[in-house]
Amino acid sequence: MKEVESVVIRFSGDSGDGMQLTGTQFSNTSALMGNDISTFPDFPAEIRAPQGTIAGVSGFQVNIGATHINTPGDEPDVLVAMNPAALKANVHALKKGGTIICNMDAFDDRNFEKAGYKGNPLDTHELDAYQIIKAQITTQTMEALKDMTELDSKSKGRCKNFYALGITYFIFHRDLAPTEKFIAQQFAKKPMLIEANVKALRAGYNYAETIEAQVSTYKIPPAKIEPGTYRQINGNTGTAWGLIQASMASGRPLFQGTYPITPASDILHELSKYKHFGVKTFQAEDEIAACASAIGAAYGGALALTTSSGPGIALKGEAIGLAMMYELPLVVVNVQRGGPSTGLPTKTEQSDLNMTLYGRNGECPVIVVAASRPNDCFHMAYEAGRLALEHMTPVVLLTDGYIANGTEPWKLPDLAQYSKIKTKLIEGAKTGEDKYLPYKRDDKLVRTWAIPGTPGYEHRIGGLEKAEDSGNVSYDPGNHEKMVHIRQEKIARVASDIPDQEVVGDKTGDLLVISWGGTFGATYSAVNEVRKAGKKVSLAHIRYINPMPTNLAEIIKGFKKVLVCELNLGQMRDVINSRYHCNAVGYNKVQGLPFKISELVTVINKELENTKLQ
Amino acid sequence: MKEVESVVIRFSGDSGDGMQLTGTQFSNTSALMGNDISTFPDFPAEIRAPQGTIAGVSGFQVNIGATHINTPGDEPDVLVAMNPAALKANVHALKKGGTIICNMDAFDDRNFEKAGYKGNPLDTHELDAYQIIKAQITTQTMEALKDMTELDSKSKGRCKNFYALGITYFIFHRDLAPTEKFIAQQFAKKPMLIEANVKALRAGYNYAETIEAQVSTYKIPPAKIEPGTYRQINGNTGTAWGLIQASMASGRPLFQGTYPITPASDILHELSKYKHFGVKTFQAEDEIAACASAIGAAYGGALALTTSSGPGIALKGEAIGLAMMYELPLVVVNVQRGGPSTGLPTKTEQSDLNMTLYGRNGECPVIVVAASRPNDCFHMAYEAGRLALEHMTPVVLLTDGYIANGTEPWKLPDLAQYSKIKTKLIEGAKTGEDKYLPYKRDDKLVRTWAIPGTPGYEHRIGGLEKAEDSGNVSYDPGNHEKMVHIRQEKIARVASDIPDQEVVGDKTGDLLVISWGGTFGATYSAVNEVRKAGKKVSLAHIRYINPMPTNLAEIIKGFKKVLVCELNLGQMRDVINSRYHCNAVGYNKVQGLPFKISELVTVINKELENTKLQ
Amino acid sequence: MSEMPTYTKKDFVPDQEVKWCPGCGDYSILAAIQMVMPKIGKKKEDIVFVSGIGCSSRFPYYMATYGMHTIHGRAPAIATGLKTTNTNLDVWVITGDGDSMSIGGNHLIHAIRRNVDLKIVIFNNEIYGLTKGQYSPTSNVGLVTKSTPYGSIDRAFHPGSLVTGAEATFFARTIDTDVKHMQEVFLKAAAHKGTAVVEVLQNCVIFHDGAHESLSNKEQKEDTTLRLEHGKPLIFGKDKNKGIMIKGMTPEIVTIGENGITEKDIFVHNENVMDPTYTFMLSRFTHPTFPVPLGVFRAVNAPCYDAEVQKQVNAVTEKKGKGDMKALLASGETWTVK
Amino acid sequence: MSEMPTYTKKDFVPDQEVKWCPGCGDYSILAAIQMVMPKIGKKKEDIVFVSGIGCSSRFPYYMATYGMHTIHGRAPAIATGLKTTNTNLDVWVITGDGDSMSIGGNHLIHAIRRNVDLKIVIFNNEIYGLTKGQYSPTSNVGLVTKSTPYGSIDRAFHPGSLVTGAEATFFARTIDTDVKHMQEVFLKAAAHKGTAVVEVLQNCVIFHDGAHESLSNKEQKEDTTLRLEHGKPLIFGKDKNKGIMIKGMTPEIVTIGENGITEKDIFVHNENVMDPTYTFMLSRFTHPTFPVPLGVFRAVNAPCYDAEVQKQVNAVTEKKGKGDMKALLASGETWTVK
Ligand SMILES: Cc1ncc(C[n+]2csc(CCOP(=O)(O)OP(=O)(O)O)c2C)c(N)n1
Ligand SMILES: Cc1ncc(C[n+]2csc(CCOP(=O)(O)OP(=O)(O)O)c2C)c(N)n1
Ligand code: SF4
Ligand code: SF4
Ligand SMILES: [Mg+2]
Ligand SMILES: [Mg+2]
Repeated sequence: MKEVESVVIRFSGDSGDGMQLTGTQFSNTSALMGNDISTFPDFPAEIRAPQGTIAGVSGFQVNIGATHINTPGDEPDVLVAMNPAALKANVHALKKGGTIICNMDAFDDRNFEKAGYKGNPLDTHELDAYQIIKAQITTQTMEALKDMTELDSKSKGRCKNFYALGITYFIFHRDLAPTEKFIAQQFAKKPMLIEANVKALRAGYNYAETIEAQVSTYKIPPAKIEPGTYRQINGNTGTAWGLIQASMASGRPLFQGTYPITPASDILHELSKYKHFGVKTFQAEDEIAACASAIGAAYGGALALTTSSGPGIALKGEAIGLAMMYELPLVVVNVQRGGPSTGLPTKTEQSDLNMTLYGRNGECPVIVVAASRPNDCFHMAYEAGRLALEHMTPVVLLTDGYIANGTEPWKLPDLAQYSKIKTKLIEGAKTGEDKYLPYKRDDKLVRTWAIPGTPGYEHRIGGLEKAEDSGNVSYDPGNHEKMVHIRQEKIARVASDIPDQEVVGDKTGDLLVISWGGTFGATYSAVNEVRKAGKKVSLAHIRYINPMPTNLAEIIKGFKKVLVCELNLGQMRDVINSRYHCNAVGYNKVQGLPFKISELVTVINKELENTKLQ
Repeated sequence: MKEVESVVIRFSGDSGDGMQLTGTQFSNTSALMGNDISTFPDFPAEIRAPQGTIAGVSGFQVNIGATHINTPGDEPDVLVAMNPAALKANVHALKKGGTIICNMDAFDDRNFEKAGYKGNPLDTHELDAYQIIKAQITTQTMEALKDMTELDSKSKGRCKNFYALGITYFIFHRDLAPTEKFIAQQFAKKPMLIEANVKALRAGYNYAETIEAQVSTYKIPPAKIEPGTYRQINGNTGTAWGLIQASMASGRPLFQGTYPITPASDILHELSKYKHFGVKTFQAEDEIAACASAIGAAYGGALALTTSSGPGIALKGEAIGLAMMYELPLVVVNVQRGGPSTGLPTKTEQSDLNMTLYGRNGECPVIVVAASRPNDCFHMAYEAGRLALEHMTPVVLLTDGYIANGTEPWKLPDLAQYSKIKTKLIEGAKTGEDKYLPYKRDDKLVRTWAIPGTPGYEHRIGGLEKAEDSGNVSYDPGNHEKMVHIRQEKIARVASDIPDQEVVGDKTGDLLVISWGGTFGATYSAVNEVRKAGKKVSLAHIRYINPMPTNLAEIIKGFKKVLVCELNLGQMRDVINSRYHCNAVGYNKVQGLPFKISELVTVINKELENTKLQ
Repeated sequence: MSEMPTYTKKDFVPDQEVKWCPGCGDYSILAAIQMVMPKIGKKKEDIVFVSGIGCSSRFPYYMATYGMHTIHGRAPAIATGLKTTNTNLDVWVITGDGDSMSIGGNHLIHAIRRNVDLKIVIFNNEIYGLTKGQYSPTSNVGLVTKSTPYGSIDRAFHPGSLVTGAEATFFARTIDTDVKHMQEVFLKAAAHKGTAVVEVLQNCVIFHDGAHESLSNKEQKEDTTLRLEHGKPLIFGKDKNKGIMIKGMTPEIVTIGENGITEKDIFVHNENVMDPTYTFMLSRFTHPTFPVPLGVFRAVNAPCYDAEVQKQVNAVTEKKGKGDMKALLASGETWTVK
Repeated sequence: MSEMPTYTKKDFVPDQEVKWCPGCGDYSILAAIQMVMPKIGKKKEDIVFVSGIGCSSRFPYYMATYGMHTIHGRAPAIATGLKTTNTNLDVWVITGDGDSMSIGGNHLIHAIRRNVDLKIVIFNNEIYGLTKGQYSPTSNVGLVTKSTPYGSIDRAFHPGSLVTGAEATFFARTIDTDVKHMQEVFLKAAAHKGTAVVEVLQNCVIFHDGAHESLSNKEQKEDTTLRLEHGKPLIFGKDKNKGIMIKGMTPEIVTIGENGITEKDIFVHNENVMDPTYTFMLSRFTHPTFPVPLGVFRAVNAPCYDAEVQKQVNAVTEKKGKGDMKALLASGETWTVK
């Protein structure tokens, strides 16, 4: 458990780069903030090893956590690499999916050579498994101090370790005060150096804030590892690839209409690389146009996709309503972040569930699914594409900043399992004299999809209420009621096309923990841990949110109590209560941070106690 | 009861205008559509009275309804007036708040004189109590037939009664087919006249559809009439005036940022008249700008208002979230119409409740209130303004097309009861050296309101998460959780500042009917009717939706069963169930039409039966 | 590909009843477009009409092609997605002055900036028709409407200036009372590769009757309008003796035959000048100071967004080969667990 | 009203730490505005800075005035509501190229159309800074960014053309490397009654370093930029011997002293021409074909929306007397029940 609750950071650079001091500051600050820590300084063997070489690399590793930390950690999550040698010396120890903060100023040919690199390692594929934050640590430090004309540039350059430290302070929200105090004491006799180092520290901190730097320290829930070929994947990449696969499996080209926003932009960055998969990405003027363009693409026969995060999704409500009314396939991905309003753009949260279910005018049901972990994003994105295409409806896929940026090993899927999406596309020219009825439905209440270019199927669609079958505008009261029910029932019937709800643990018991989305790692680990103590607790982690699997009702009945754990104020809890009348209680956290297993273990045990007492 | 379930229409014009035929068609069609009808033709006394005079007015009154209609009705709800004489002859019989469809082409000086009017009665105040639909029936008919070059213009002019009939057919969604069949038979020998009359009929129908013509046949629930001075009022006017009064009572100028949309535009039309009340209306480029401008106005010290209907409200979600985060006063009025998407713009519905409660990213609570009838809009709009200003938060006021256009008598309020809104405004320059803390709160968790122009209180606000008290940007996890809870609790505490939930009937019993918004007339009448039969049913009509009155929990506990009646698929029912765990059932109708009392009586009796059986 | 059928107007008339007010200018625009369709060399199934919300936006229901009646203001964005998905389609956007320049302003200027190959027809009646008569961004200052009982105070957009400022490659203006001129203009718009914006001066008989009266009535129209013809001098007037001269940067109305001015002195209209300054100048001609230009202001070539996107797709595919998911999955570092 | 205090720059510097990347062009813009504030004759409490979202939009936090950091793209609309509510305020909108011309395009052009008395400062770094480097509507075609790995294909807006097409009464351009010029321009913007749009060419050192390098480096800048001065001829160049002549409608670069050309032949800059065609022409001058104009392109008078609204309120109040709710309630038909 200790690995899951902790994060391991390694500061690494040339022996002159001040890494020991930097690491010590990080450790002390963390200790002051109440963390348990364990550190491992590791100096170069030679006293004066040549600058820029591997021999000259000096490192300091620190493991911080909320609970008992016993070791400095095996694999660092984050590596600060002040030069290529530091990278080369440490990258193999780094956890797959970890983050590397590179000082780009030192990444030049001379240093590549000294470190034994053939060229720039960042330009090759060898670092694909990691997240890279590129920072011009040296020049930015110099720039930050340029007004201090009395200070020589060598002294300025020496401040760069504090700039690097500042970046990590923002990412792990460390308090700046202890380090500033330390600097003041350290340089008490050289006030100029106090100013310079504090400035550098803050500049690094602000830089990270400005560029909305994010590091996901996604932890892998323990599990037995199945045989197979593996790779690292983060959630946003998985989402992108899953949708490409849905495009392949359906024969429908992927069109993404989007507008950049943290933490969803990487889906655009990723998809824009795959033009040879027939993918067209459109960076629209705003989120409304992004969603609107996707709707146009859907009418034109594409697998249409629009991606965003909270504030951007809020803008798409009207357009999603139109897609629902059209009954066109549309995948909407919401990579959730801390809200409300602009909120905490770089932090994770699950507070957009209500908006996803209800954020449109009128009775406007859509399918909602949620990915549970980084390596589930491929699958759930494919599912979103499949359900949209097979059921001719908008589907919202919920992920979050934590799993979107988080990386974990992923067993490469058997693509044969992801190869058959049967769309409702009408192919070939129309024969026969009867009028095409675009809103005639099959037994799942799904209509057909005739796209422009198909002779004889010319038809018009709109957002006004439609007459059954023909889709012509209709103001008839009875027809309206019927259509509202049809659209509702159509989504309800999707339940027959999704897998049953899985239960971790027994099908009956004292307490059912319900979770959804990116919290799976934590809830799964916590439930398993309590189960090991012999308690009658099980987990239902919901991936299909609307409709929910039909067997969920039965599962809920099998437990004395239901506890819904989520990173909001209880949105899923309310949904469960209104659907299943089960008096579920919630465990909620809204800090922009993922759950810790330990807190969940505590709350589960507490709820089990309560259940007994009743 | 029969009046409430029926509508009375009077067709009236010159004896040559074909009113008898028109009325008969309307009656026959209605009968064919399954309505019960009662008619009253009323010819001019003289066989050839002078054209355009009162003596020459020919009328035909029809009373249609779903249940037993015994009389042609006392007071017409709708008057079709083909000329000023027809207006003059019938306007006094017309129900207050009724609708007049005027043929503007006949409203000229010559006809005013003939009818005995001094000038154009539409330009005076004498018709203030009615809704007027102005239509150029004659010229529009001529224009519709202009391609029929073989037909002489006298024959064309004769078709105008069918144009008028077409307008009423759209409004009351009558089937065109029977009348077209009649026309075909009637003019079997003159195919040209068939074509002409059918064209005129459809042109009128389409005209009404095009201009989104609406007639509210709002029925007044029976009640004993209190002494006082009364006037007619419709909901949109009441809303406008209520907000002006909130502006007067708070000393804050009213600013409306809006964008036209049916059925909310009339609030803009109304408010734009009252510049001498200091009201500023801003017709923005779109709904986002409308809401945004209101937020700017709120920061500037105005009582800020934005008004719209479903599709427009869907666009405002992000901006409302910002206002919530700022904690600035903002009144949002949603005049609900038929959804989803563009839906049924002229029809009524209650399907935006979910969007109102949940349609924003993140945890984003706002106050929600709903008006129950046309003459309640003034009060609830004032309340919305009061709560926004006293609690520094967005407040959404829900009305709907039915009560917005519907008219009823309103006892003029005692303005002393509407005169004291205590804002959180800071007045006068700052003294003292301490820093102004814009997010420091009182015991209701409400912050102060320092507006630009106030020396010494200069401060900046934003949509990122804020540090407690200071409002500075904060990424601190603990602070975020605290702020999310504070904002939630702040809205929860509004419960102490709203009236208790009223109950119609006993405080305990077998069945509690819950309704909200514009359905009050019907649910009130139905519950009273069932109570008269001695049944243990009561009504809780909710006007304060978020937060709900604190005593509602207790009320719900007092009943064996809860039935939520609403014009959607069960949105309030779900809210009630998730909040009160009471297994409420719903009676739902989504036809774009209001409830009928009779249907509610039936369902209430059925639920009472069920309750007994259990 | 199958052969191009020969169409007549009728092929584009669906079985739907047209629901505008009798006398509405929209009827003649509909007729003109239905008449032009057979001449644009496109198969019916490859034509799509996309509109927003408004009276004018009912248009797609009245064309027997594919069509989308969408939401208020978003038609250019929806059409962009459609056209980018299938570059073979002929996509027409039908919109009102409110739909295109009020709520839809951003999408309009961005479609134009990208030069997406769309034909955008703006029905400019200087009023909100469908919502029963509020002023629009093209209404003149002082207009009394439902929402401006004391007269409007917002200055009006010049649609030609707005779109030229947004990098338009094609702009034309025509009027609902002249079906022949409309047809000519629509035909030229159809032939243009890129965003072709056509402003149609349209009369709303119900809420703003006579807004363009001075440009359409027989008495005045020769004097109040200026017919633009490529390569011809800017001459107008009942007697064809008035013309536009440009002095410095300033256009001036002159009379041919007076003060020694001959036809040769009159500025010659050229649709194809790359620099849009001339287009912009024409867009400032308003009644009554200047004759209002009708016809094609500007038609220049530039790459189209939709075609360029397709080109990139083709180029990358050619270079890298058709995408292979299996290979993608296996790219970068992988390892095997046994 | 109390007297106007004398301010220094310091009065406008709050206790907040400035959080842009070291070397970012935003710093010098901030300094220039803080230096200009004491000179605009407004009390500190009557000044409000309103921004959207983006690096640039952090600006209000760094001014010791009232301020609003709002949502992406909506600042002009929010500022319109604020200014219309209290016409006495001096309202500055701070925005980026993405914030103002991508998501906020519609609000920008409508604020300009209405001529709301706002000072709109656009920080144009031709990139999305805050979201880590995607291309923007002002990025040049071909730019490789995170979202355009194969180069962007959208054509760029010319901000000057866009705003001129939207009826701008004031447009100016300046550059972050010239603090003195910025101050001059901001001062003129502050003095303008109506929407004053100032484009500041700003360098993003992190994601688009050197975007405006050719206009700021000492070697080139005399030749690549053109300093606009009211009443002075359009002369530029290291040797002050190059100038702009306008032939027909076409501007041309000429050399003074060659081919008999003297200073008198050079077009004289006039900010105050009502016809915006000249402004528009200047807005098309781009590097390297033409020198890029810096300074005030246009400054003309027109009624301001906010002031006109207030005027209508005053006029109606004068005519009808201050509104009386009791009278309003009793207007029209009433009856009494006893
Ligand atoms: C989001 C949204 N806002 C507002 C409306 C109401 N609305 C419908 S059409 C329209 C304006 C119509 O004006 P214009 O575009 O000029 O078209 P016209 O009717 O004049 O042809 C408005 C405001 C709507 N349907 N949706
Ligand atoms: C509704 C919404 N969409 C998208 C974003 C993400 N976002 C923030 S700033 C920005 C663009 C910034 O570019 P620009 O306006 O040029 O400002 P700069 O950072 O370059 O100064 C974007 C896309 C957001 N915060 N909100
Ligand atoms: S309201 Fe005006 S624009 Fe609309 S259909 Fe009627 S005449 Fe045409
Ligand atoms: S990312 Fe660019 S624009 Fe943003 S603060 Fe850094 S340098 Fe400035
Ligand atoms: Mg219009
Ligand atoms: Mg930018």
